[in-house]
Amino acid sequence: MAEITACSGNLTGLEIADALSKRFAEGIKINSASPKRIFSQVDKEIFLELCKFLKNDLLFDHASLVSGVDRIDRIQAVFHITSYINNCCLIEIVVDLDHEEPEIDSITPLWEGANYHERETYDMMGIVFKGHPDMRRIFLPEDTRFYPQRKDFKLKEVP
Amino acid sequence: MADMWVNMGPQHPFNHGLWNLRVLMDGETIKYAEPILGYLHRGWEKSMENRTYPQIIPLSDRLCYGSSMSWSHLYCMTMEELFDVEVPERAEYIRVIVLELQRIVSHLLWLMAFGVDLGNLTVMLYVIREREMFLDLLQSITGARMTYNYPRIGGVRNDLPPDFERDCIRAMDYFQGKIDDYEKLCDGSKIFRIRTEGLGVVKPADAINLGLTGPNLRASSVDVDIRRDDPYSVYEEFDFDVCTHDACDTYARYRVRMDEMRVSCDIIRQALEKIPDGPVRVKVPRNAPKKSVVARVEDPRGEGMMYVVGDGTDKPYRLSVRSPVFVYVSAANHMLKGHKIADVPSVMGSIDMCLGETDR
Amino acid sequence: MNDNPNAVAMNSKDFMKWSTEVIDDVLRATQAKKVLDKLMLPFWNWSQRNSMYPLHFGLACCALEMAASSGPRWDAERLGIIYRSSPRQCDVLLLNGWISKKVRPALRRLYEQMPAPKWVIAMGECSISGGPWYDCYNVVQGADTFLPVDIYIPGCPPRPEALIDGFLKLQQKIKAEAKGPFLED
Amino acid sequence: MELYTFIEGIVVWLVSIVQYILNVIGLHGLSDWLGGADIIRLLTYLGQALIVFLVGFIICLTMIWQERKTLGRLMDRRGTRIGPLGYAQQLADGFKTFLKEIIVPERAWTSGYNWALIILIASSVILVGIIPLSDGWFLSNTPAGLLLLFAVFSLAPFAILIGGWASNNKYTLIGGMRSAAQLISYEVPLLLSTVGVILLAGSLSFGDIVAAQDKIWFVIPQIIGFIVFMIAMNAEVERIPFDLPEAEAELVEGWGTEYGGLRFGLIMFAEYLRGYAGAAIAAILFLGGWNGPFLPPELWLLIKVFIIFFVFIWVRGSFPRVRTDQILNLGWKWLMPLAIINLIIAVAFKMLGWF
Repeated sequence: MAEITACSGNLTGLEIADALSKRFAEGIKINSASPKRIFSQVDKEIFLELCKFLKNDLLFDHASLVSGVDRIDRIQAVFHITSYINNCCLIEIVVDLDHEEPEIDSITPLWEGANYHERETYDMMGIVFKGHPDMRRIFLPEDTRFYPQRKDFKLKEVP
Repeated sequence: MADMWVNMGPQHPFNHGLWNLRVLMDGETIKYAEPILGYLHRGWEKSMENRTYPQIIPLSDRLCYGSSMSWSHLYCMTMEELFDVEVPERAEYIRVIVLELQRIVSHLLWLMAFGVDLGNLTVMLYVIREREMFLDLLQSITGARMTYNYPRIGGVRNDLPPDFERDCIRAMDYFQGKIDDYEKLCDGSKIFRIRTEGLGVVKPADAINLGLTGPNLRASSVDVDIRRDDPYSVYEEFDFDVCTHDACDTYARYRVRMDEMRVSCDIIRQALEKIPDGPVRVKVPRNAPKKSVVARVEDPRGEGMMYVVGDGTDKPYRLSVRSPVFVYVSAANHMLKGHKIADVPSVMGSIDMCLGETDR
Repeated sequence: MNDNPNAVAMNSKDFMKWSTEVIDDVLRATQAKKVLDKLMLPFWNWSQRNSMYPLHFGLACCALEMAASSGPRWDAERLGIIYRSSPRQCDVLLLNGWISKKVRPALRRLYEQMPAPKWVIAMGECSISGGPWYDCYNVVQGADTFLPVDIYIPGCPPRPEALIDGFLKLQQKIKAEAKGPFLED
Repeated sequence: MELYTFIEGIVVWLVSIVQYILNVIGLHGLSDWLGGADIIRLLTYLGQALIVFLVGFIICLTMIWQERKTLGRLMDRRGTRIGPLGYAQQLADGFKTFLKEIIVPERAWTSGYNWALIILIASSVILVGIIPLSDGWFLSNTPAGLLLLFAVFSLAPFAILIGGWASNNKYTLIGGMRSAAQLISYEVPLLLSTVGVILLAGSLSFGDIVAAQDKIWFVIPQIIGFIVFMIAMNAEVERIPFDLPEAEAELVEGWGTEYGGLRFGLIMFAEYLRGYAGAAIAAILFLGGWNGPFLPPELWLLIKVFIIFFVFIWVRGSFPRVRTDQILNLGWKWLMPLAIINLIIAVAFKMLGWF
């Protein structure tokens, strides 16, 4: 018999969204919530605290994806975190960052699985994750000057 | 012997794909392992921003060449969520059939590589033989051997060929006997057991924390399957087991995959029984709405995920991919530390590497 | 060296040099090299044709077709295509997949490590011309930008039949080139 | 007919022709010198060496062919098909290597790199000279033939270690170290398992050992010894599952990674020569050597050799490779005690007077 079984917890996405908005009244904006999905927008200041709350109290145990989106005027860091125990619920956390110096707290100390995703996001988008153990480029060579995923980096035009 | 760094790659027979494992060794014991990626990096996500939505489907096949179908299906599924279209039921059933066929092919590919890693070429050649059979089946549906370009946004490209059900059932019957053969060749051999048991142990809590997913997570005694827990397509219609194993080692990962092939055969049989009639494709608009969606599937290798931002044009604003193997690579040090260098192929082979989706 | 070489009074290096030169002179003067080449050429050529060892090296998608081609259905070993892992022991560098800028120096080095009569096969669109990644910032647009490619096998990915056909084409090419045992003359 | 007398006849005939010509010219002194017993013996030995080596060469090629075809069939393929029944593949492989460029790695220790190979090839070729194909077909029939053979056999780890170290490559270094550890630790059970046979036969000479198996093959009283011998010999000739020094999955090509071209061809050849030697010793010690009805004795030995080699190939086709520590465990903890038990059995048989 398996030691850990998914969906053995009792919280659904709606309850989790409630708990989050109760705990972080100011900084979080829940865009939509369903039993399996929560979409939220979070302030940069409370982000790390929110992640700790997610991990310790709401049993979110798996960092699925860390990525970034270049919105021209700002850069968004996007985190997808799953709770296997609680209904396999997936929460999307979008954090707006400054375009010139995008910096955010790393979640690698909480979820080891985010390690390479954060390195990749740094490599591709230039978002610096504070507290990451090994913040280096992962795909491109160390001396690359550009961040390819940013919108100001244009691919060559082919007719 | 003093400590020394050994570069296992980029050209090394053990890395199926193209990556470099830098290993710090004390004699033959590994003290530290550092994966170096990026040898297959081609900027997939960036160049997709230059393509229209339908153009991306064949390219998403090339994400992971071991299981092309599941990636193009994931892409189409994400897009259906973005465009908010309903897929006809027959198309969903066909998708389940081809996905499970692809899962078998992918696991066979893994077993083939694993056989080479352990030094047993016979396993590899037997597995190639049966893999051809499934490739023929997929070829009869899609016309291609590896990169299928088959799912479409809002359905699938074409219906099943005539007599497909008969061929498929016949192949399943034949193949289930062959799985027993593989087990005789592998489990039955004492050397295979001592080469796999007790290696690369990842405890359940560690496994979740390290971000392992899919068969590797289930082999670490965690009962998770996105097909069951977060159902997509028509997977809630089927009754299937989620294979887990308690040993948490290389052997467990081998066992889980072997069992999953049987389960996949089972799902295909059910799908062939239940498949309804009807159309297989609907029309979708050309331009996407301004919103972002996320979808995830149970890829043969683990949790595949795509995050798409649409901006109202016919090209995606941002397309981000979660590749399961990318995360497994980061667990290399955890798995390899303290083992011998001879265990590197055995352990890294057991997690099913596919570098196309890792480097993107 | 002395004007009048005397084999007894020379040290070993000088002797080797002197004797090689003498033998070379004799061979050249008597046209023996050409005669030997002509006589033995079919045989050497046959052996080169029928024993092409490709490097066991997979880049991307086409590597799976490479594996399939050595499987029971196609069985490339029939034609003497046996995969070796060390570049020192190979004759054919099989490029199967896209070539990123990070792997290009490694590939060039692999090519340099192979001993002299060596051939390069570009398999699949990506290594022929960059293929679907025509606009990517990190993909080399074709293997022939940095390696002398002998055979191109188009396809994305080519089927195993096409790979074997490519090897047969390479056999024809080796036959046409027809280099004898004294390769440089 | 003995090989020596056969060759001697040919040599005497050839020498007499030359003598006749010399006499016609008038070089009577040279002609007499040529006809002397010493010269005849020398020429006979040279001719014999040539013949034995050629036969060994052909056997070796046949073994490579046998391995390719059998392995192909075990893996549900056809194997090589160049030439009649695929036999010419080995020739193509071999002669191709003559044309390859000779590369010595820039920072390798050149003399070590070259000498290691020479030692390996030489020791392997000497093996062919020592092994008799019958009581007439041999180069040297020393009373301690078996001892000499094992002494030459155990030279290889030395060469491999030096070659691995001299190549200046980490994989070759690890391969060389592995090879040394493995071959030295398997030497002991290998020799211990043969001691039983030597006791029963009461001699170290091949002829006596085979003659002692006239009534019953030693495989029956010495079954444990036979099993130990086969496993240890499989390890000694470095074949899967014990091919750690050239473990492809982890060490690229092991200690031979940096050897290319002709050197690589010679290494392959030496490996199969050692494989032939291993199979031949097993046949001589345990399977009655060249004893057998109807067919000539040489053929009988070869049949047995190929059967034993088939078992080696079969094992190669069915097992994965073991790990370094496991192989040493197996050698010291299992094969050693088994070999000693086998020795005790042999002593018991001898004391009971059954042999």
